[in-house]
Amino acid sequence: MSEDPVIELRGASKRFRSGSGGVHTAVRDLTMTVARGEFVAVVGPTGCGKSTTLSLVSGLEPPSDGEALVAGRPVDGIPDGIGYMFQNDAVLPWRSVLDNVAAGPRYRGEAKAAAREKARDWVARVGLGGFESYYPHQLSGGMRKRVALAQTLVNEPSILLMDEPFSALDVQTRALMQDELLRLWSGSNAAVIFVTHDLEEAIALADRVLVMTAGPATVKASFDVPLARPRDVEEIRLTAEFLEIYREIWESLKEEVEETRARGAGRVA
Amino acid sequence: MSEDPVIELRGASKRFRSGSGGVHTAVRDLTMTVARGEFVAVVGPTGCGKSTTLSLVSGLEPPSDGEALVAGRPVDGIPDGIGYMFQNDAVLPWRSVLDNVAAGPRYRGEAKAAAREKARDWVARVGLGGFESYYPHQLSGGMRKRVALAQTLVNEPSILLMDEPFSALDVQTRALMQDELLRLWSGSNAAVIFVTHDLEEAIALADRVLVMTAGPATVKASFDVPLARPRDVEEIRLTAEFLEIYREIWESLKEEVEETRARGAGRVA
Amino acid sequence: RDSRDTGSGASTDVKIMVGGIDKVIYLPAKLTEQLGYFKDQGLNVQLLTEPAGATAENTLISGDVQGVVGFYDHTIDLQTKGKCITSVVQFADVPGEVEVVGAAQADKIKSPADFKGRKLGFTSPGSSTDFLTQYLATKNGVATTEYTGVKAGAGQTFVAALDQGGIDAGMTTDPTVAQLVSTGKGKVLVDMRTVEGTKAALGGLYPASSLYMDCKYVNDHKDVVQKLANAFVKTLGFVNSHSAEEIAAKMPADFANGGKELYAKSINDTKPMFNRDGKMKAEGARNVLDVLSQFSPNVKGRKDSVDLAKTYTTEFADKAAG
Amino acid sequence: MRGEPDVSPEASAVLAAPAPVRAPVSVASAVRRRRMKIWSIRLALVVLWLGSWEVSATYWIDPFFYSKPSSVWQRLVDWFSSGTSQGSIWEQMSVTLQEAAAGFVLGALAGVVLGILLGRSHLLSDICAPFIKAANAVPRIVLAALFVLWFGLGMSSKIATAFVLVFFAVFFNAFQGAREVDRNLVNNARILGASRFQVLTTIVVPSATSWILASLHSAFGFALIGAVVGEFTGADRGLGLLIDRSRSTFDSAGIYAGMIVITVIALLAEWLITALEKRLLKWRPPAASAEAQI
Amino acid sequence: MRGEPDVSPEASAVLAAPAPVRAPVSVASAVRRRRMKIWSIRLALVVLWLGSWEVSATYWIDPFFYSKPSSVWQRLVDWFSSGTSQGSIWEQMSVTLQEAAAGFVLGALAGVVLGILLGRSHLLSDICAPFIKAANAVPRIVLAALFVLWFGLGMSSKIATAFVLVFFAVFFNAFQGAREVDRNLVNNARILGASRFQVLTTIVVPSATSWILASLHSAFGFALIGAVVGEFTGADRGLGLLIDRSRSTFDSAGIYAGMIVITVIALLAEWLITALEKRLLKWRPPAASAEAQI
Ligand SMILES: Nc1ncnc2c1ncn2[C@@H]1O[C@H](COP(=O)(O)OP(=O)(O)OP(=O)(O)O)[C@@H](O)[C@H]1O
Ligand SMILES: Nc1ncnc2c1ncn2[C@@H]1O[C@H](COP(=O)(O)OP(=O)(O)OP(=O)(O)O)[C@@H](O)[C@H]1O
Ligand SMILES: [Mg+2]
Ligand SMILES: [Mg+2]
Repeated sequence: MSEDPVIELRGASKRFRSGSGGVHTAVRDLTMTVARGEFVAVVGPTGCGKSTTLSLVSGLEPPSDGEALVAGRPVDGIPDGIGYMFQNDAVLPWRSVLDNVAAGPRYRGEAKAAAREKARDWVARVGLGGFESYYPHQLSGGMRKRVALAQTLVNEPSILLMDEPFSALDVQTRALMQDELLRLWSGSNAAVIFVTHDLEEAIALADRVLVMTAGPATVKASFDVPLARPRDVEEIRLTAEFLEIYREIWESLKEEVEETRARGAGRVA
Repeated sequence: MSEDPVIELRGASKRFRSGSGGVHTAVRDLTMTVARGEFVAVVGPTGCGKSTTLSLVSGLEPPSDGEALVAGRPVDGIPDGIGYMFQNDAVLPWRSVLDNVAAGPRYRGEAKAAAREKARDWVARVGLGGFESYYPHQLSGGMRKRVALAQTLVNEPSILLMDEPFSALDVQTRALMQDELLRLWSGSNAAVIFVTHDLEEAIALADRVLVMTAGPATVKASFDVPLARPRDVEEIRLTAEFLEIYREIWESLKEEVEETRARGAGRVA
Repeated sequence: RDSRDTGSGASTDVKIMVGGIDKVIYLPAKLTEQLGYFKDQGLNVQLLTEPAGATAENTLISGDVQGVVGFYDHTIDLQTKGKCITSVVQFADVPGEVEVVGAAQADKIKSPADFKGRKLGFTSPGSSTDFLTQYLATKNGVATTEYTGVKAGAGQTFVAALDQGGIDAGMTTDPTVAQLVSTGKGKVLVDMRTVEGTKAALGGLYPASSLYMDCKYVNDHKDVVQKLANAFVKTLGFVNSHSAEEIAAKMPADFANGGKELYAKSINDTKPMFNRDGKMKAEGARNVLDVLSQFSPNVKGRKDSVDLAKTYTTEFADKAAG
Repeated sequence: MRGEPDVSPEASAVLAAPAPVRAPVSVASAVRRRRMKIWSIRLALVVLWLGSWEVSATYWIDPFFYSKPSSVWQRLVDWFSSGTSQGSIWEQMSVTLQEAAAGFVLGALAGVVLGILLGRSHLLSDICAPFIKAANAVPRIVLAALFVLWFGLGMSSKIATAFVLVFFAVFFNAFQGAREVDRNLVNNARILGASRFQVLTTIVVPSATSWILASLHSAFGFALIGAVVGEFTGADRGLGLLIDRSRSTFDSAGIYAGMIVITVIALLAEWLITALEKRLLKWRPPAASAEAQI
Repeated sequence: MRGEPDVSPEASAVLAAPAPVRAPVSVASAVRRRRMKIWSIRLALVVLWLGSWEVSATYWIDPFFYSKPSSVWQRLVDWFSSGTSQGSIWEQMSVTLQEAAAGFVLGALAGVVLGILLGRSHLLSDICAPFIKAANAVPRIVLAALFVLWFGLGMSSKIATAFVLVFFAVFFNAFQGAREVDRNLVNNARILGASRFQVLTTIVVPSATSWILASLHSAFGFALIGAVVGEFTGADRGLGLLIDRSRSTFDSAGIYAGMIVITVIALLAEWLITALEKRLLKWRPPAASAEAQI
């Protein structure tokens, strides 16, 4: 695992116009780096600014202040080799499952047949073999998520941003996808930022877990996960080491979540 | 807890036209009942037909075969007193958070001021106090889910259908919402069908957990959860009773999930 | 439909539709207003305009207007459709139309006998210009199927059509004729603005420009019609006793927007067509019927059933002159 | 079980066994019954309308203005059996149809291309918007007259008139359609590696398709109107001229007959466009749940 | 911390302290710069166009047909300083504007109401669709002539012509807009207790708003055209008559001047509609990320 930062945010902030016309700061003074081949999980209270952070890295939104760098260069436009699985549905409703997954390779200039062959392989890997000709509206929520996953992974990105990719899946399918993700990643030297609400998932997958503060988001703490790889996601959860890290991160996260809850529920009697 | 079935499905099936023009059976010969005041959790492999089942009960889709009854009468149109929180986003993009939550009472003829007052209370209960004037596109994924939750609960439904309502929330917010849901429900005598992928959540909340088969869905097994109420969701998970039930259900569910996985991944080498 | 009644509220209120208020052949309409002769008669006349002849008659029949300034031959046409329309003041005994040939074709088309295989323009199919063209052609031995009739409209589109070869020759009125001749784009082939010219071309008179009204209205409002006739006959007198420049000066300025000299020239060229007394010549009316009965689909074969006496009256013009 | 789960074994059984096939069959027959019903209502409406027209034209209103169905029918029979005074009716129809079709194709293409380009480029649209809106406000009959000056009396001036009418109808929809594209989809495509041009062709165009198709529904009608207006301004053949002739000869039956011929052509074109729409939008969830469910 | 989280303490600080306020200010100035740029490009285009017109009309093309900007300007000055032969230019404008506005309002209302009703009712739309499409194919100038018969020569026949033009433009969009409504939203509203009518007013209408607004952009132009066409068919006042007069007196400067006056009116109306659009669609994510971000 080399140590040159592929992804770097330097004092990045992001402000939006708020509902009532004021200013809403979603991310404030955020500094973080992700090295080549590093798998970083991000956890934080809901609504704190995790998705916004990813959008800064992906180049879809420019930071209001500070800098976002990818591969050492300031982000303007979409950096090369990036893959981003959005939190909400973004599959093309007018394309079948197969053509949705084949979209990336086609965009990158591959021939139709080759792209479809690749896509067919990935559709099967996410467990949708047989559904190739379905349109998104004919799929269940979890199935659509998996189409998006295949769509992202088929491009073999060197930087992978994932926003709660597995939240709509049942436990076992989720485990299967996690294994698939780790398998792909381990051979690829890709940098991964993985947003999740499932702390176990974060620890099981990542080299490092970042805890975000209550919104506006900034990095509160960073925890290394010194578990050996390759990991068996199912097994690892029962080890003492795992539970130790879990408790540690949970303590840190809990404060922020409580802070958020205190604010949001401020009105409840 | 009385025993007259409020919700009843009798040999219900649902077929769709499939992607390639064939027939896709989402639900087959499904029989289940939910009594007044009963809280039923439904678990099953992703894509098996859980959401479809809820749509049959809600009257949004008629069964292809068999019958759906609510309060003893066959469902045609939306039954009275029903609340349904969809799996995917369905908040009105052109209304602020407050007006989204006030929609239900307004539809049911309440005065604007009263509806808003109620809505304001519920917005705070789901932890969104202060975001009343935001439009949905200005919210995070988890926040939108909570708007939908408030929108459903503010109507105080006597039949409550929830499709993975808490999947986008962090653990603590989720626990908070679960408590809130139980508090509301316990005073209401409402019948609840709660779809989730989180078996712990299912057991912690429900009187009964239904395990669905791999698609086409039908009820594989029903497990009573004899844990005492009121329950503290956080505490209960550590009891031996809980773990026992968990294991039992997990065994049953696992087979179905594996069956699904075997089918979907049929193509992977 | 209530708008219909408002016009005839007071019996001195008269609406007149002009089939092209800026056409020189219909000049007496606007000129009378400009000279104030309607007011002198105690009439409150509102002039409306409309480019296509048929719509004008339709509004007359439907009662939206009380009079139309247009071609006399429509009264015959309409009689075959069971409508009684009568010309009360006849401005001219000749059509005022001119067959103009494009400069490029001027040496090849020397008379209507050369129409064979040509594209001939008229204002509108089924209009008087169409019938007159057919008459000219057949009279000179060219069957109507041997040339192509083209709708070329009037004004600029006509000029452009002739200029660009869309038509080889065409029938139109002033100021289009003056425009074409003065710019050298066209040459007059058949001039029906004078009695001599018309007789030479058609073998008789062809009364056209006139004020006609619904028979029933004429009967019910003889006083109003008389006043109208008085005004128009007076205007005809003015036209006949003044120079083109003097007449042009009386017209609204923007009628001469295309050029002052041009406008004066058009009036000068067309002026001879107007008669002095506003009376229909019986011979002219018969001639019109003759032409129509050959070419108008409505009149064809019904010549004998047409009662010419109902299509015009000199009663009012007689009184006005006297 | 390769490629099987889409049609589960049970479903295949349903399709194979005779008895349960009843479901799809009964759907088909329900669809047929519905179609029957719709057609009979339509027919009833037409009959009612024609009947009341005939009766009132016979007893109350003046057929000089309003004609009546029987005379209109007579005129149509005349035209189709013995031709019109301008020659065969088929020729008139083909002339007008050619003009309209050419104007339609060119106008729709230009409208779609410009609409989408301007819809996606804020600078371009900010600059051009007022000009296009201004151009849209220019009365088409004035334009028709100008086109005769510019393009002569031939077909091209009619095509130009049809073009202008179609262009604006399509342009505004294509423009808005291109603006309404879901940002998520565009972002996703960009992340997946789509170039600006690919985003345009694979995301924007399909998203705007329903907008564009909506405008095409009325556009062919506009194209026909353009051709007719052009013919009114100056022509030697065509349906517009036929109507104009009827007008000048006080032949109201001819006017209505001409309008009916045009309408029938428009309906045929419409039917083609609807077929195209069905093909292009087959990815959609069917609107009526009756269709989705078997 | 009641009602605070929306503007977090930091953000309020940003707004209060003078230095960091720089950000919003520079956005405002960027917006101003952009607007300047756009206006100057527009101006340059207009100047270029008028210039080349003037030059070519002076040296190459025939100003008899094409007029030239200086004469058009002269004509406009004439009209506004000394009036027209039909009376003051303001009166002509007000007549045409009244006709257009009345036709616009009525046509838009009818189009929206019918479009949405038919868009939501499959039976109704199946029955009526062919009739509406047929009606849409009827040439408007023929209709204008018929309207004179039906409604007389007054304003009402012009309003009717404007109405017809506006109605169809709006109808087809409202119809499609009503069909495109997200089923999820409708389902959710029904579950929340909305009656059919409430679904219509709270879900369908807002969803279709962008469709309807898109059609309104071109509709006022159509209304003006309708009024002008109506005036062509028979009138004693109005801008259409002014143009018609210019046409038959070979005053091409007058034709263009009339067109310019109409265009300016249309642009003013357009500006009003855009303002309305901004108000109605303020819930949208801003299209340019430049606006969203501060
Ligand atoms: N376009 C926007 N305009 C205004 N506010 C916004 C906008 N986008 C996001 N926000 C605000 O920024 C904050 C962070 O949003 P973000 O989507 O990054 O949260 P998140 O951490 O991903 O939450 P979740 O776990 O629920 O997905 C939220 O409070 C949200 O209201
Ligand atoms: N409109 C439709 N047309 C065709 N197939 C459909 C349609 N809706 C659902 N299906 C199919 O029905 C099956 C069940 O879908 P459903 O949404 O009920 O699953 P689910 O159990 O809710 O899954 P998840 O946990 O992923 O949400 C899926 O295989 C899906 O492809
Ligand atoms: Mg998020
Ligand atoms: Mg589901």
